[in-house]
Amino acid sequence: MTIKLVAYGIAKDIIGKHQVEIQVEAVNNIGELKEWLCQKYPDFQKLRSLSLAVNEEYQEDVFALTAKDEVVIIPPVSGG
Amino acid sequence: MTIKLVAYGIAKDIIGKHQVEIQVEAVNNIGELKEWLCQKYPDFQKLRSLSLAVNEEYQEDVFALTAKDEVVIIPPVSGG
Amino acid sequence: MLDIQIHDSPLDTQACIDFTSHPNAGGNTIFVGTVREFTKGKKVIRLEFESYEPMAIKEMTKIAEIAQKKWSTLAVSIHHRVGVLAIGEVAVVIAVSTPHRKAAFEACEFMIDTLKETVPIWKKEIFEDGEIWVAAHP
Amino acid sequence: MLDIQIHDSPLDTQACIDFTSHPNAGGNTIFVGTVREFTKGKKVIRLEFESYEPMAIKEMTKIAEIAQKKWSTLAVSIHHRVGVLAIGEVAVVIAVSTPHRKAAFEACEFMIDTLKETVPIWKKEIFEDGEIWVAAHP
Repeated sequence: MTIKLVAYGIAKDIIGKHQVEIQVEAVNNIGELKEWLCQKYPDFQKLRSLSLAVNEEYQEDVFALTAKDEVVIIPPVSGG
Repeated sequence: MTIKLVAYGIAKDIIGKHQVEIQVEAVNNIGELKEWLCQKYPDFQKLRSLSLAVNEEYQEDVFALTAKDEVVIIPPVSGG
Repeated sequence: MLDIQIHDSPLDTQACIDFTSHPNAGGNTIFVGTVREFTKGKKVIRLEFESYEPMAIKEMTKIAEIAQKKWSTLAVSIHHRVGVLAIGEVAVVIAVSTPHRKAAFEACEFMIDTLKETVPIWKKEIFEDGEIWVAAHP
Repeated sequence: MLDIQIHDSPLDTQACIDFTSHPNAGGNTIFVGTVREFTKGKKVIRLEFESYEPMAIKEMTKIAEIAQKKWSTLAVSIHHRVGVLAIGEVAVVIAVSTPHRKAAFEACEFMIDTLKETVPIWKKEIFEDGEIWVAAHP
Protein backbone atom coordinates (compact mmCIF):
# COMPACT_ATOMS: atom_id res chain seq x y z
CA MET A 1 0.00 0.00 0.00
CA THR A 2 0.98 3.63 -0.42
CA ILE A 3 1.56 5.65 2.72
CA LYS A 4 2.28 9.34 2.95
CA LEU A 5 5.07 10.14 5.39
CA VAL A 6 5.64 13.58 6.86
CA ALA A 7 8.90 14.21 8.72
CA TYR A 8 10.00 16.92 11.18
CA GLY A 9 13.23 17.80 12.90
CA ILE A 10 16.00 15.27 12.56
CA ALA A 11 13.57 12.86 10.85
CA LYS A 12 13.43 15.26 7.94
CA ASP A 13 17.23 15.20 7.71
CA ILE A 14 17.27 11.39 7.85
CA ILE A 15 14.65 10.95 5.14
CA GLY A 16 15.97 13.86 3.14
CA LYS A 17 12.64 15.59 2.66
CA HIS A 18 9.62 16.87 4.55
CA GLN A 19 7.10 14.67 2.74
CA VAL A 20 7.42 11.44 0.85
CA GLU A 21 5.11 8.73 -0.43
CA ILE A 22 6.29 5.21 0.21
CA GLN A 23 5.23 1.90 -1.24
CA VAL A 24 5.19 -0.81 1.43
CA GLU A 25 4.16 -4.43 1.70
CA ALA A 26 3.58 -6.38 4.91
CA VAL A 27 3.23 -3.11 6.81
CA ASN A 28 -0.16 -3.15 8.45
CA ASN A 29 0.29 -1.14 11.60
CA ILE A 30 2.39 1.52 13.29
CA GLY A 31 4.76 -1.02 14.84
CA GLU A 32 5.52 -2.57 11.49
CA LEU A 33 5.99 0.83 9.89
CA LYS A 34 8.53 1.74 12.59
CA GLU A 35 10.44 -1.45 11.81
CA TRP A 36 10.31 -0.68 8.10
CA LEU A 37 11.62 2.84 8.72
CA CYS A 38 14.46 1.60 10.92
CA GLN A 39 15.54 -0.87 8.25
CA LYS A 40 15.25 1.52 5.34
CA TYR A 41 16.88 4.41 7.26
CA PRO A 42 19.16 2.90 9.95
CA ASP A 43 19.79 6.36 11.42
CA PHE A 44 16.34 6.10 13.05
CA GLN A 45 17.77 3.34 15.24
CA LYS A 46 20.24 5.81 16.75
CA LEU A 47 17.56 8.18 18.03
CA ARG A 48 16.55 8.39 21.69
CA SER A 49 12.97 7.58 20.68
CA LEU A 50 10.76 7.36 17.63
CA SER A 51 7.02 7.98 17.60
CA LEU A 52 4.51 8.05 14.82
CA ALA A 53 1.36 10.13 14.69
CA VAL A 54 -1.80 9.75 12.67
CA ASN A 55 -4.67 12.23 12.84
CA GLU A 56 -2.51 14.56 14.95
CA GLU A 57 -2.26 11.99 17.76
CA TYR A 58 0.51 9.70 18.91
CA GLN A 59 -0.43 6.15 17.94
CA GLU A 60 0.50 2.85 19.57
CA ASP A 61 2.26 0.07 17.68
CA VAL A 62 -1.01 -1.85 17.22
CA PHE A 63 -2.73 1.06 15.45
CA ALA A 64 -3.83 -0.29 12.04
CA LEU A 65 -2.76 1.65 8.98
CA THR A 66 -4.84 2.18 5.87
CA ALA A 67 -3.79 3.51 2.50
CA LYS A 68 -5.31 6.90 3.17
CA ASP A 69 -3.31 7.59 6.29
CA GLU A 70 -0.81 10.39 6.56
CA VAL A 71 1.80 9.27 9.07
CA VAL A 72 3.90 11.90 10.80
CA ILE A 73 7.32 10.90 12.08
CA ILE A 74 8.01 12.41 15.51
CA PRO A 75 11.65 12.20 16.56
CA PRO A 76 12.57 13.10 20.18
CA VAL A 77 10.93 16.46 20.94
CA SER A 78 12.90 19.37 22.40
CA GLY A 79 10.51 22.27 22.83
CA GLY A 80 10.36 24.55 25.85
CA MET B 1 13.21 53.77 81.73
CA THR B 2 11.82 55.51 78.68
CA ILE B 3 11.24 53.42 75.57
CA LYS B 4 10.11 54.63 72.19
CA LEU B 5 7.43 52.40 70.65
CA VAL B 6 6.59 52.39 66.97
CA ALA B 7 3.43 50.60 65.85
CA TYR B 8 2.23 49.34 62.47
CA GLY B 9 -0.94 47.76 61.18
CA ILE B 10 -3.42 46.72 63.84
CA ALA B 11 -0.86 47.56 66.54
CA LYS B 12 -1.22 51.20 65.55
CA ASP B 13 -5.00 50.92 66.00
CA ILE B 14 -4.57 49.23 69.40
CA ILE B 15 -2.15 51.83 70.75
CA GLY B 16 -3.95 54.67 69.04
CA LYS B 17 -0.89 56.18 67.40
CA HIS B 18 2.09 55.34 65.22
CA GLN B 19 4.70 56.39 67.79
CA VAL B 20 4.61 56.78 71.53
CA GLU B 21 7.12 57.10 74.34
CA ILE B 22 6.40 54.96 77.36
CA GLN B 23 7.75 55.05 80.87
CA VAL B 24 8.30 51.55 82.23
CA GLU B 25 9.77 49.93 85.33
CA ALA B 26 10.81 46.31 85.70
CA VAL B 27 10.94 45.94 81.91
CA ASN B 28 14.43 44.85 81.01
CA ASN B 29 14.00 42.77 77.90
CA ILE B 30 11.73 42.07 74.94
CA GLY B 31 9.79 39.35 76.80
CA GLU B 32 8.97 41.67 79.66
CA LEU B 33 7.97 44.44 77.27
CA LYS B 34 5.55 42.06 75.51
CA GLU B 35 3.98 41.25 78.87
CA TRP B 36 3.74 44.93 79.70
CA LEU B 37 2.06 45.66 76.35
CA CYS B 38 -0.44 42.82 76.77
CA GLN B 39 -1.41 44.09 80.22
CA LYS B 40 -1.60 47.75 79.24
CA TYR B 41 -3.43 46.98 75.95
CA PRO B 42 -5.31 43.68 76.37
CA ASP B 43 -6.21 43.68 72.66
CA PHE B 44 -2.65 42.51 71.96
CA GLN B 45 -3.56 39.22 73.66
CA LYS B 46 -6.18 38.59 70.99
CA LEU B 47 -3.69 38.69 68.11
CA ARG B 48 -2.46 35.59 66.33
CA SER B 49 1.08 36.59 67.23
CA LEU B 50 3.08 39.52 68.51
CA SER B 51 6.70 40.23 67.68
CA LEU B 52 8.98 43.09 68.59
CA ALA B 53 11.82 44.42 66.52
CA VAL B 54 14.88 46.46 67.46
CA ASN B 55 17.43 47.66 64.91
CA GLU B 56 15.17 46.44 62.10
CA GLU B 57 15.46 42.83 63.29
CA TYR B 58 13.06 40.52 65.08
CA GLN B 59 14.34 40.08 68.63
CA GLU B 60 13.93 37.15 71.00
CA ASP B 61 12.37 37.53 74.44
CA VAL B 62 15.80 37.55 76.12
CA PHE B 63 17.04 40.54 74.09
CA ALA B 64 18.00 43.20 76.65
CA LEU B 65 16.49 46.66 76.25
CA THR B 66 18.24 49.91 76.92
CA ALA B 67 16.79 53.36 77.21
CA LYS B 68 17.91 54.38 73.75
CA ASP B 69 16.10 51.56 71.98
CA GLU B 70 13.31 52.15 69.53
CA VAL B 71 11.06 49.10 69.68
CA VAL B 72 8.81 48.37 66.72
CA ILE B 73 5.64 46.40 67.35
CA ILE B 74 5.06 43.82 64.59
CA PRO B 75 1.56 42.36 64.63
CA PRO B 76 0.83 39.34 62.37
CA VAL B 77 2.11 40.20 58.90
CA SER B 78 -0.07 39.85 55.80
CA GLY B 79 1.98 40.93 52.82
CA GLY B 80 2.09 39.13 49.52
CA MET C 1 22.04 39.51 41.84
CA LEU C 2 19.22 40.85 43.98
CA ASP C 3 16.62 43.47 43.18
CA ILE C 4 14.44 44.14 46.22
CA GLN C 5 12.00 47.04 46.04
CA ILE C 6 8.91 48.50 47.68
CA HIS C 7 6.74 50.78 45.57
CA ASP C 8 3.67 52.89 46.18
CA SER C 9 2.87 52.88 42.46
CA PRO C 10 1.89 49.97 40.17
CA LEU C 11 4.48 47.21 39.90
CA ASP C 12 6.21 46.39 36.64
CA THR C 13 6.22 42.61 36.25
CA GLN C 14 8.25 42.74 33.07
CA ALA C 15 10.99 44.68 34.86
CA CYS C 16 11.30 41.81 37.35
CA ILE C 17 11.44 39.26 34.55
CA ASP C 18 14.02 41.31 32.68
CA PHE C 19 16.16 41.68 35.80
CA THR C 20 16.25 37.94 36.34
CA SER C 21 16.87 36.96 32.73
CA HIS C 22 20.29 35.39 32.66
CA PRO C 23 22.31 33.68 29.92
CA ASN C 24 22.87 30.59 32.11
CA ALA C 25 19.28 30.27 33.29
CA GLY C 26 17.47 27.02 32.61
CA GLY C 27 14.29 28.67 33.72
CA ASN C 28 12.77 31.85 35.00
CA THR C 29 9.85 31.44 37.36
CA ILE C 30 7.62 34.30 38.39
CA PHE C 31 4.91 34.60 41.00
CA VAL C 32 2.41 37.43 40.69
CA GLY C 33 0.07 38.08 43.60
CA THR C 34 -2.99 40.14 42.80
CA VAL C 35 -5.62 41.61 45.05
CA ARG C 36 -8.79 39.56 45.31
CA GLU C 37 -12.30 40.87 45.02
CA PHE C 38 -13.86 38.57 47.58
CA THR C 39 -12.61 37.28 50.89
CA LYS C 40 -14.74 34.70 52.64
CA GLY C 41 -17.64 35.77 50.44
CA LYS C 42 -17.43 39.44 51.38
CA LYS C 43 -16.84 42.00 48.65
CA VAL C 44 -13.66 44.00 49.07
CA ILE C 45 -13.81 47.61 47.84
CA ARG C 46 -10.11 48.33 48.05
CA LEU C 47 -7.00 47.37 49.97
CA GLU C 48 -4.29 49.21 51.79
CA PHE C 49 -0.81 47.82 52.30
CA GLU C 50 1.44 49.32 54.92
CA SER C 51 5.07 48.38 55.47
CA TYR C 52 7.81 48.97 57.97
CA GLU C 53 9.94 49.67 54.97
CA PRO C 54 13.59 49.40 56.07
CA MET C 55 12.93 46.14 57.88
CA ALA C 56 10.70 44.82 55.08
CA ILE C 57 13.54 45.38 52.60
CA LYS C 58 15.94 43.70 55.01
CA GLU C 59 13.68 40.67 55.48
CA MET C 60 13.00 40.31 51.74
CA THR C 61 16.75 40.50 51.12
CA LYS C 62 17.30 37.75 53.69
CA ILE C 63 14.75 35.55 51.91
CA ALA C 64 16.45 36.12 48.56
CA GLU C 65 19.84 35.35 50.10
CA ILE C 66 18.57 32.10 51.60
CA ALA C 67 17.20 31.13 48.19
CA GLN C 68 20.51 32.04 46.58
CA LYS C 69 22.35 29.74 48.99
CA LYS C 70 19.89 26.87 48.82
CA TRP C 71 18.97 26.85 45.12
CA SER C 72 21.97 28.62 43.52
CA THR C 73 19.72 31.30 42.09
CA LEU C 74 21.28 33.43 39.39
CA ALA C 75 19.05 36.45 40.04
CA VAL C 76 16.10 37.31 42.25
CA SER C 77 13.71 40.22 41.96
CA ILE C 78 11.10 40.93 44.65
CA HIS C 79 8.86 43.95 44.27
CA HIS C 80 6.11 44.65 46.79
CA ARG C 81 3.43 47.28 46.46
CA VAL C 82 2.23 49.48 49.31
CA GLY C 83 -0.49 52.11 49.62
CA VAL C 84 -4.02 51.90 48.27
CA LEU C 85 -4.73 49.13 45.74
CA ALA C 86 -7.80 48.56 43.61
CA ILE C 87 -9.16 45.06 43.00
CA GLY C 88 -7.04 43.15 40.47
CA GLU C 89 -3.92 45.21 41.03
CA VAL C 90 -0.63 43.45 41.60
CA ALA C 91 0.54 43.37 45.23
CA VAL C 92 3.74 41.41 44.80
CA VAL C 93 6.02 40.07 42.09
CA ILE C 94 8.75 37.53 42.74
CA ALA C 95 10.95 36.48 39.84
CA VAL C 96 13.85 34.07 40.01
CA SER C 97 16.21 32.40 37.59
CA THR C 98 18.27 29.29 38.24
CA PRO C 99 20.53 27.07 36.15
CA HIS C 100 18.02 24.22 36.47
CA ARG C 101 14.30 24.64 36.03
CA LYS C 102 13.09 22.68 39.03
CA ALA C 103 15.08 24.85 41.43
CA ALA C 104 13.40 27.99 40.08
CA PHE C 105 9.96 26.66 41.05
CA GLU C 106 11.13 25.58 44.49
CA ALA C 107 12.94 28.85 45.16
CA CYS C 108 10.00 30.97 43.97
CA GLU C 109 7.51 29.07 46.12
CA PHE C 110 9.83 29.25 49.13
CA MET C 111 10.18 33.01 48.72
CA ILE C 112 6.47 33.82 48.49
CA ASP C 113 5.66 31.42 51.36
CA THR C 114 8.34 32.96 53.57
CA LEU C 115 7.52 36.53 52.57
CA LYS C 116 3.99 35.99 53.79
CA GLU C 117 5.32 34.79 57.15
CA THR C 118 8.15 37.14 57.97
CA VAL C 119 8.12 40.40 56.02
CA PRO C 120 6.63 43.31 57.99
CA ILE C 121 3.93 44.33 55.57
CA TRP C 122 0.28 44.54 56.54
CA LYS C 123 -2.83 44.34 54.41
CA LYS C 124 -6.09 46.01 55.33
CA GLU C 125 -9.22 44.96 53.45
CA ILE C 126 -11.88 47.63 53.21
CA PHE C 127 -15.47 46.45 52.80
CA GLU C 128 -18.60 48.51 52.36
CA ASP C 129 -19.41 48.09 56.03
CA GLY C 130 -16.03 48.07 57.68
CA GLU C 131 -12.40 47.10 57.43
CA ILE C 132 -10.08 44.42 58.72
CA TRP C 133 -6.34 43.88 59.12
CA VAL C 134 -5.89 40.57 57.34
CA ALA C 135 -4.69 37.59 59.40
CA ALA C 136 -4.30 39.68 62.57
CA HIS C 137 -6.51 37.42 64.66
CA PRO C 138 -6.55 33.62 64.98
CA MET D 1 -10.01 29.29 30.15
CA LEU D 2 -7.22 28.25 27.86
CA ASP D 3 -5.00 30.33 25.60
CA ILE D 4 -2.69 28.11 23.56
CA GLN D 5 -0.63 29.74 20.83
CA ILE D 6 2.37 29.20 18.60
CA HIS D 7 4.10 32.30 17.23
CA ASP D 8 6.92 32.95 14.84
CA SER D 9 7.43 36.41 16.31
CA PRO D 10 8.58 37.42 19.84
CA LEU D 11 6.33 36.24 22.66
CA ASP D 12 4.47 38.68 24.89
CA THR D 13 4.88 37.46 28.47
CA GLN D 14 2.62 40.18 29.84
CA ALA D 15 -0.20 39.02 27.54
CA CYS D 16 0.02 35.56 29.14
CA ILE D 17 -0.03 37.05 32.63
CA ASP D 18 -2.97 39.28 31.73
CA PHE D 19 -4.91 36.37 30.26
CA THR D 20 -4.51 34.33 33.43
CA SER D 21 -5.29 37.13 35.87
CA HIS D 22 -8.48 36.15 37.58
CA PRO D 23 -10.51 37.71 40.42
CA ASN D 24 -10.54 34.42 42.36
CA ALA D 25 -6.86 33.66 41.90
CA GLY D 26 -4.71 33.15 44.96
CA GLY D 27 -1.69 33.18 42.78
CA ASN D 28 -0.46 33.48 39.26
CA THR D 29 2.67 31.53 38.42
CA ILE D 30 4.62 32.02 35.23
CA PHE D 31 7.46 30.09 33.66
CA VAL D 32 9.59 31.81 31.04
CA GLY D 33 12.04 29.71 29.08
CA THR D 34 14.77 31.60 27.30
CA VAL D 35 17.37 30.49 24.86
CA ARG D 36 20.77 29.79 26.34
CA GLU D 37 24.06 31.01 25.00
CA PHE D 38 26.07 27.93 25.91
CA THR D 39 25.23 24.27 25.81
CA LYS D 40 27.79 21.89 27.26
CA GLY D 41 30.38 24.65 26.97
CA LYS D 42 29.78 25.25 23.27
CA LYS D 43 28.70 28.70 22.12
CA VAL D 44 25.34 28.75 20.39
CA ILE D 45 24.99 31.33 17.62
CA ARG D 46 21.25 31.02 17.15
CA LEU D 47 18.42 28.53 17.46
CA GLU D 48 15.66 27.30 15.24
CA PHE D 49 12.41 25.88 16.55
CA GLU D 50 10.21 23.85 14.27
CA SER D 51 6.77 22.54 15.17
CA TYR D 52 4.18 20.18 13.81
CA GLU D 53 1.76 22.95 14.58
CA PRO D 54 -1.73 21.40 14.66
CA MET D 55 -0.57 18.52 16.82
CA ALA D 56 1.59 20.79 19.00
CA ILE D 57 -1.47 22.93 19.72
CA LYS D 58 -3.47 19.78 20.45
CA GLU D 59 -0.83 18.39 22.83
CA MET D 60 -0.41 21.72 24.64
CA THR D 61 -4.18 21.91 25.01
CA LYS D 62 -4.21 18.40 26.50
CA ILE D 63 -1.56 19.42 29.01
CA ALA D 64 -3.56 22.49 30.03
CA GLU D 65 -6.72 20.37 30.35
CA ILE D 66 -4.97 17.85 32.58
CA ALA D 67 -3.75 20.72 34.76
CA GLN D 68 -7.26 22.15 34.86
CA LYS D 69 -8.63 18.85 36.10
CA LYS D 70 -5.88 18.09 38.58
CA TRP D 71 -5.25 21.55 40.05
CA SER D 72 -8.52 23.38 39.34
CA THR D 73 -6.72 26.01 37.33
CA LEU D 74 -8.72 29.15 36.63
CA ALA D 75 -6.83 30.04 33.46
CA VAL D 76 -3.83 28.75 31.54
CA SER D 77 -1.83 30.46 28.85
CA ILE D 78 0.87 28.63 26.88
CA HIS D 79 2.71 30.46 24.12
CA HIS D 80 5.52 28.78 22.23
CA ARG D 81 7.87 30.45 19.80
CA VAL D 82 9.00 28.89 16.53
CA GLY D 83 11.40 30.00 13.82
CA VAL D 84 14.82 31.55 14.30
CA LEU D 85 15.66 32.81 17.80
CA ALA D 86 18.61 34.85 18.95
CA ILE D 87 20.32 34.13 22.28
CA GLY D 88 18.28 35.44 25.22
CA GLU D 89 14.97 35.39 23.37
CA VAL D 90 11.95 33.78 24.98
CA ALA D 91 11.09 30.32 23.61
CA VAL D 92 8.11 29.53 25.82
CA VAL D 93 5.81 31.19 28.34
CA ILE D 94 3.45 29.24 30.58
CA ALA D 95 1.17 31.20 32.91
CA VAL D 96 -1.40 29.71 35.24
CA SER D 97 -3.73 30.97 37.93
CA THR D 98 -5.34 28.87 40.64
CA PRO D 99 -7.48 29.59 43.70
CA HIS D 100 -4.64 28.45 45.96
CA ARG D 101 -1.06 29.46 45.48
CA LYS D 102 0.61 26.07 45.92
CA ALA D 103 -1.42 24.56 43.10
CA ALA D 104 -0.23 27.24 40.68
CA PHE D 105 3.40 26.24 41.23
CA GLU D 106 2.63 22.54 40.87
CA ALA D 107 0.50 23.04 37.76
CA CYS D 108 3.06 25.32 36.11
CA GLU D 109 5.92 22.90 36.75
CA PHE D 110 3.83 19.97 35.52
CA MET D 111 3.01 21.82 32.30
CA ILE D 112 6.57 22.78 31.38
CA ASP D 113 7.88 19.31 32.31
CA THR D 114 5.20 17.62 30.19
CA LEU D 115 5.52 20.07 27.30
CA LYS D 116 9.19 19.15 27.01
CA GLU D 117 8.25 15.47 26.82
CA THR D 118 5.23 15.35 24.56
CA VAL D 119 4.74 18.44 22.41
CA PRO D 120 6.02 18.00 18.83
CA ILE D 121 8.40 20.95 18.74
CA TRP D 122 12.06 20.56 17.86
CA LYS D 123 14.99 22.78 18.68
CA LYS D 124 18.10 23.01 16.56
CA GLU D 125 21.18 24.65 18.03
CA ILE D 126 23.46 26.26 15.52
CA PHE D 127 27.14 26.58 16.46
CA GLU D 128 29.97 28.18 14.55
CA ASP D 129 31.10 24.78 13.34
CA GLY D 130 27.88 22.85 12.95
CA GLU D 131 24.38 22.29 14.21
CA ILE D 132 22.49 19.76 16.27
CA TRP D 133 18.90 18.73 16.85
CA VAL D 134 18.68 18.96 20.64
CA ALA D 135 18.01 15.74 22.56
CA ALA D 136 17.62 13.67 19.40
CA HIS D 137 20.25 11.12 20.41
CA PRO D 138 20.73 9.29 23.71
